[in-house]
Amino acid sequence: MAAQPRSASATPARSKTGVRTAQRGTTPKNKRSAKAPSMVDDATLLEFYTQMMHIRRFEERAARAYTQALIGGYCHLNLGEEAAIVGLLKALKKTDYLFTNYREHGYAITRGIHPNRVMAELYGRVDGVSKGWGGSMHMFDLTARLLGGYGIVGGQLPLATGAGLAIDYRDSDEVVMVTMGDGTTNIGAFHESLNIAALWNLPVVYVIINNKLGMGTSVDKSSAEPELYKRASSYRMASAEVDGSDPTAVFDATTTAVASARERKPFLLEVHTERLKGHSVVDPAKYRSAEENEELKENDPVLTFARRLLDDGVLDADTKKKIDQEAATMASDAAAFAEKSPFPEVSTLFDYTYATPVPNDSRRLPGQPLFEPLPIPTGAAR
Amino acid sequence: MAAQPRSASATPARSKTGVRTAQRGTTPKNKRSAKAPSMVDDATLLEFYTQMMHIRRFEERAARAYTQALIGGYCHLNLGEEAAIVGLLKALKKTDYLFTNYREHGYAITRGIHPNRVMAELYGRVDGVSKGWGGSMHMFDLTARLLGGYGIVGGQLPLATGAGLAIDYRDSDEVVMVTMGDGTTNIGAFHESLNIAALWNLPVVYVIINNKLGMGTSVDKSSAEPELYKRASSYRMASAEVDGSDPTAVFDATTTAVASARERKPFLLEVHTERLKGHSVVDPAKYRSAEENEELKENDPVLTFARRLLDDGVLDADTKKKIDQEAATMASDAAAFAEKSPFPEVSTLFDYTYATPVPNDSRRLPGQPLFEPLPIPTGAAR
Amino acid sequence: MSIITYRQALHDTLRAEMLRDEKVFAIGEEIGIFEGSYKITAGLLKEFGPKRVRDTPIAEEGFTGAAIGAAMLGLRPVVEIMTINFSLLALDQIVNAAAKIYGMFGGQSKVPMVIRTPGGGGQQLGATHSQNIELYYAFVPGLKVVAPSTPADAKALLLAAIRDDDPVLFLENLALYNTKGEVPDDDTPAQIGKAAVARPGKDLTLIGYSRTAYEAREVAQRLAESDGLDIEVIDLRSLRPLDRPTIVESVKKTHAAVVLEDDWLTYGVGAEIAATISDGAFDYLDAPVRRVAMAEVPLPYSKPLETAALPSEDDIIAAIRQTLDAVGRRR
Amino acid sequence: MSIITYRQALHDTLRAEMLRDEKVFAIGEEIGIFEGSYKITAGLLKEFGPKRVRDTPIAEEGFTGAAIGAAMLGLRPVVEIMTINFSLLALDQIVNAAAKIYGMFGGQSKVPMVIRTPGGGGQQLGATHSQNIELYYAFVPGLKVVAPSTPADAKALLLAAIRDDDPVLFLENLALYNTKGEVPDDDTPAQIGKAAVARPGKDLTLIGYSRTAYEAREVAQRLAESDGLDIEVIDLRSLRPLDRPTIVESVKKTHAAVVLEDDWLTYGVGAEIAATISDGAFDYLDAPVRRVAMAEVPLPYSKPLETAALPSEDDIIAAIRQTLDAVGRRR
Ligand SMILES: Cc1ncc(C[n+]2csc(CCOP(=O)(O)OP(=O)(O)O)c2C)c(N)n1
Ligand SMILES: Cc1ncc(C[n+]2csc(CCOP(=O)(O)OP(=O)(O)O)c2C)c(N)n1
Ligand SMILES: [Mg+2]
Ligand SMILES: [Mg+2]
Repeated sequence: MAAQPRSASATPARSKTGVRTAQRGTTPKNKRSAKAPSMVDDATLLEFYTQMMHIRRFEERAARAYTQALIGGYCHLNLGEEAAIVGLLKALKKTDYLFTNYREHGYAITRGIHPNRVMAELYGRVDGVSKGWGGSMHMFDLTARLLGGYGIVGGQLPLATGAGLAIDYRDSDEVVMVTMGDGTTNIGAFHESLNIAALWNLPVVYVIINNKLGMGTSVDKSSAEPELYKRASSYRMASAEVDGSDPTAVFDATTTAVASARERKPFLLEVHTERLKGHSVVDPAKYRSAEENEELKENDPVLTFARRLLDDGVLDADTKKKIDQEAATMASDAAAFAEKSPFPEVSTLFDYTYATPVPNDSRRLPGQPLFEPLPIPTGAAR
Repeated sequence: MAAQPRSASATPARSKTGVRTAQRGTTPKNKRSAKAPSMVDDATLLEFYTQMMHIRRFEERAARAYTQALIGGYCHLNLGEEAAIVGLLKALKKTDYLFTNYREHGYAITRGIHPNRVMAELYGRVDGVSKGWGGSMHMFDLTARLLGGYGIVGGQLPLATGAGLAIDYRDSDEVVMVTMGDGTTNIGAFHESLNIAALWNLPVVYVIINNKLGMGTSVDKSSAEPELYKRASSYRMASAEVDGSDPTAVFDATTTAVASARERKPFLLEVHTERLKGHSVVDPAKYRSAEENEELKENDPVLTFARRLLDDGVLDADTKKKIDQEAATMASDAAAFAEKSPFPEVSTLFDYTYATPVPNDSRRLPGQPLFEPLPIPTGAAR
Repeated sequence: MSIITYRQALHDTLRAEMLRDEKVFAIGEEIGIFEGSYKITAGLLKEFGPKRVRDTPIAEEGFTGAAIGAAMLGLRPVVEIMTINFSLLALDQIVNAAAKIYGMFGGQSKVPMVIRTPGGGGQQLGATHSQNIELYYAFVPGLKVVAPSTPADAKALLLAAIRDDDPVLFLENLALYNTKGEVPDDDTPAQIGKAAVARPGKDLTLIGYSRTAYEAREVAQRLAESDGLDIEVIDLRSLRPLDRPTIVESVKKTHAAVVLEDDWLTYGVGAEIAATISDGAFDYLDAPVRRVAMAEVPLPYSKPLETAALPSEDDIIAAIRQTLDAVGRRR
Repeated sequence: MSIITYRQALHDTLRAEMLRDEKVFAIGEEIGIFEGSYKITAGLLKEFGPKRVRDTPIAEEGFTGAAIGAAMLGLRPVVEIMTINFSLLALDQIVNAAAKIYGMFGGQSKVPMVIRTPGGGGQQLGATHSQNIELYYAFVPGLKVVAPSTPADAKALLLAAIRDDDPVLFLENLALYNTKGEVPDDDTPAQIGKAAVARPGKDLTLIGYSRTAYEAREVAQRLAESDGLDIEVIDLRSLRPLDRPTIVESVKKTHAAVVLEDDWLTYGVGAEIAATISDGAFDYLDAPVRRVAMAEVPLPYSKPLETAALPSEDDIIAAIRQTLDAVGRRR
């Protein structure tokens, strides 16, 4: 495997080709370009595996904490999407922006936010990445330029489009990446956002994580055009699809997409993944057959990628053991940290309604009266 | 010109071809199919001209009444869209359903609602098609199966989709036609509606009246894919575009579209028209150049079509005079009727909040207290 | 008469109405294969098939609007919006189409449909998933808004809503789905627009709807036992129309009122109840009407913060005691 | 100091702020080439170019959300939503993004933006285009909602809104655009969250905001001349936060209140005002707080029906007289 510097893969020329190809919307070409011999070196491959294993162990730990009632609310996991996440984020610069949805733990830690702070957020503690105010669905970190996970399906799309607008307004050269699920392509915000981005030439990469299901509803039952990346044609937007079980393929396709966006050509990238478990931790996924689940296990992207690296001699058993062990430690350390972190003080309840203090803001606890009881006025008092 | 029975033009075979053509989204083919020698007979051509002239005179009369403050609110006219309207509606059966937007007077009268009742609605009188409750933007008539003009851009699209759902639910064979403007293709409801209709194979024809402008914003400034009919591809929906200044071309294209919908293949039809005046009666359209306005005058579809019929010997000067005269009379009769029609009784103000009488409905006029003033109770009374 | 959960009552009633009337069908996200986020529609896809139980794309505006259009043609859709938070995306269709079509066209087209959706809070779902925005519907003429607090009312009001010829927003509540209660076997629909005196009393009127009406009954019972207080509980049941006479009559008798709501206090549903009482029972009221509501913040995820922001039983009891104090000081 | 229209004050202030701060830009439908449906942005496209004055597709949710995202990155968008009716399509972005982002992420991102939009009614625009739904915003913690009734406040509040670091819903009114008044030359922003005593008086407190505050001043003047009545007029100016102290202090002095609103009475903005007064001034109030509001119907197009459904000056005067009667009967 050619060990080429990653930067080289983002030359305008290459990306332009990618774009033109995609714009013709000819699937095979896109597929080929995505599957073309990758330019990532062995170190990067190991980095991918390490990050994937971190996501895997983190999510497994989160699931356990949830069943122990240490985590509340909804909890959506990235199990099965590890390869997609690491490939996507590797193609971004530190200065680029990321918007995601409620299925985001893996994005947060891969983007470089310390797992302790992500787990603490799940536990609702002050050391959480959103100080405990957001929880699983709402992680935000300015330094990592993760501008939020959002719980309303499609809600992140107009916001990311606007971030692209701000970048363009300032003539700076960051790129915005925003991820969404397959089911999200059927909501109005998808249409309005992509049209605006294409119309105004905004530096945004729209990523569809196609895990084939909404909650229990399959793509063909929700999207009249199930080849989702093709929907870019309604906006004359470049697009491509890629196998999300292969981090290098995802990285290559994303590199093309990001380069395109950086040249003010927004891009729609569809990443084919699998959701290994239920929609959220509480979903037993009864709607799936035993065979299906068997298949999923067999094609588990983390195991598959590990096998590949072992076969290619990029990874040896010892190193793998070390990495896996290190990932397990990361996860249990994160849980330990989270459990030790204190809950936010109730006295802070009214600190985040407004960024600018404002007179007459209602800072009333449910038990408090609107007006303190007064002495009954005497006739004179009137 | 071959005088063929209209029905022949709607054979499954022909429509299927039309659909397949469109589905490949190859513009020229669609254009050709739309421009193919029409199968309408001379009687129909005269009917088209007559209806077009009726719309023209009706709208001119409405504009005058508006400037005389006999009509209030917003008033959007169909001037320039006459050919499109008559071609579209001719392809519908009496039993088919029509949803439109706020630019609808021409649809109402062409669909067979008496012009008197349409004008009376504009005047806000009891004999109005919506009893004076709707006004210019909100015409509704059950017998004509005009299921409403709607003022919220895109609001009519989910409703029409649902009407298609009801038809499919009952296994009956009506078709729903819904019209929208070019600017309306950029709103979320467009995307959600077309996806649902295609997904569920609903008998709906979505018609884009592309008059090249929103209010003052041109298509290229609002739609990243300015060839609007191509947006059907995001839903694997059949589509076509047609020259809206030629009623026969519109009729032919619509016949194909309606036949497709009747076979549960929803269709997107783009009709290219011109808006001769401002967005609404009050808009001076300053954003248009004198040249533009000149051009518009020259290509006025009503005059162009009249010239064509005269040249082809379908229409002679006397007949034209008779038709024009008759249209002028229709318009002034409508105005006279409307002016004589009484206003609704204020006593009916609370009659249409609910279809089913309900206890405790608030039927309070602004001047009335919530509770009738009571005698001050004596201590005993307590 | 049988004792079942609020969830079961909804499921059984929806099923019975679908069996009774071909025109009734269910439509919404994940109600079929997934059997509903909160399982109200469990089993219905198997029994009625995809035409009567329609899974939709994630497109609240589109499928709610489609249900409105289907209702215009005479069907009787029962829409499920997964939680009331997501209904914001369908609000234009509900307010500008469903609520307007009958009046705006001069009474030519009815819109016989039901929109079922749960409110909630207290489940650590965070700021965007824990809102109680029934106010947005209760405010709109042309809509009817009902909010059952018991399994029996869940049945009686759902029957009424499905058989009503107007659009009805049917408010459910996540915290009530597992509550149990007696449900009569007969199919008598409730009368929309009527409140119920859930517990007669003379010392103070405690008013609630949906979850807070359940709370109100619990608290009244508890205070009867602990303090021998005789509290009258009013379950609004219908937010639009609002049964002002029942509310005012009660306060004319008790001379004091506390209103419970799960939304934000300022401009919340309770504001209208308090204003109504202060007007209609002006000369009978011996203390200000007290409102117990959420703290006015984006609801935090973290448990202690969320708990602090939501009204507790102790908050309600404190409000009642303080109100009775205030009454005492004026008598 | 100069006498200009409400429209002119908005235009001049927006222009001045765009000149003052590069980060301020205008975005909305038809605000550029078309110069705005109500011409507030007339001339700005020519002066500032398409980057600072951005015409959008018809996509309220999309461009409002985009403005929110741009504000997260530090720009200061001033969004125009053509009329408040259309804001329903952007409501999810405003309620679930703009109002939540600061709190939901623990105070990490500000959303400094303004959404300008006119309410109205009385223009025969029909049921879907004549609604006054400021309630939907005033109800939401995280949003600030201001509603100027004079050209001077239009300037002072728009200055405050644009310079505020929180999302501000700026309510305008179709009927006020052409009204004139004195506007100071200096650039002193108003303080959001403060009401104004627009006219001091002792006989009764008349409360309004936006158009109804204008009405209130007119009526007070007229009754001073005709009946020698001394009415105190309160212009709320800010619906969220709501300046309860100013309202309550006034009523403690006058012992009577009438609230004017252009929305529907039940659950409308006036309900909170009435509830607030009835609570905070409980022992001072000599008659029930009277609300004057729209009839609760989908507003008809036909002029006589529309006129009957909307509050008139006579309705207000009748309400004031009846309230003073009621006071008299209790003194
Ligand atoms: C507007 C809205 N509607 C419904 C929901 C409930 N919901 C949460 S996730 C989800 C499925 C989303 O599927 P997809 O877009 O494929 O993303 P995935 O969860 O598969 O990653 C739904 C319906 C929501 N959060 N927001
Ligand atoms: C949701 C919504 N946004 C804005 C408006 C205001 N508005 C009315 S018509 C119109 C332009 C529509 O353009 P197009 O779709 O091309 O239809 P046309 O008027 O040209 O026939 C706009 C922006 C509206 N009525 N509804
Ligand atoms: Mg999915
Ligand atoms: Mg147009």
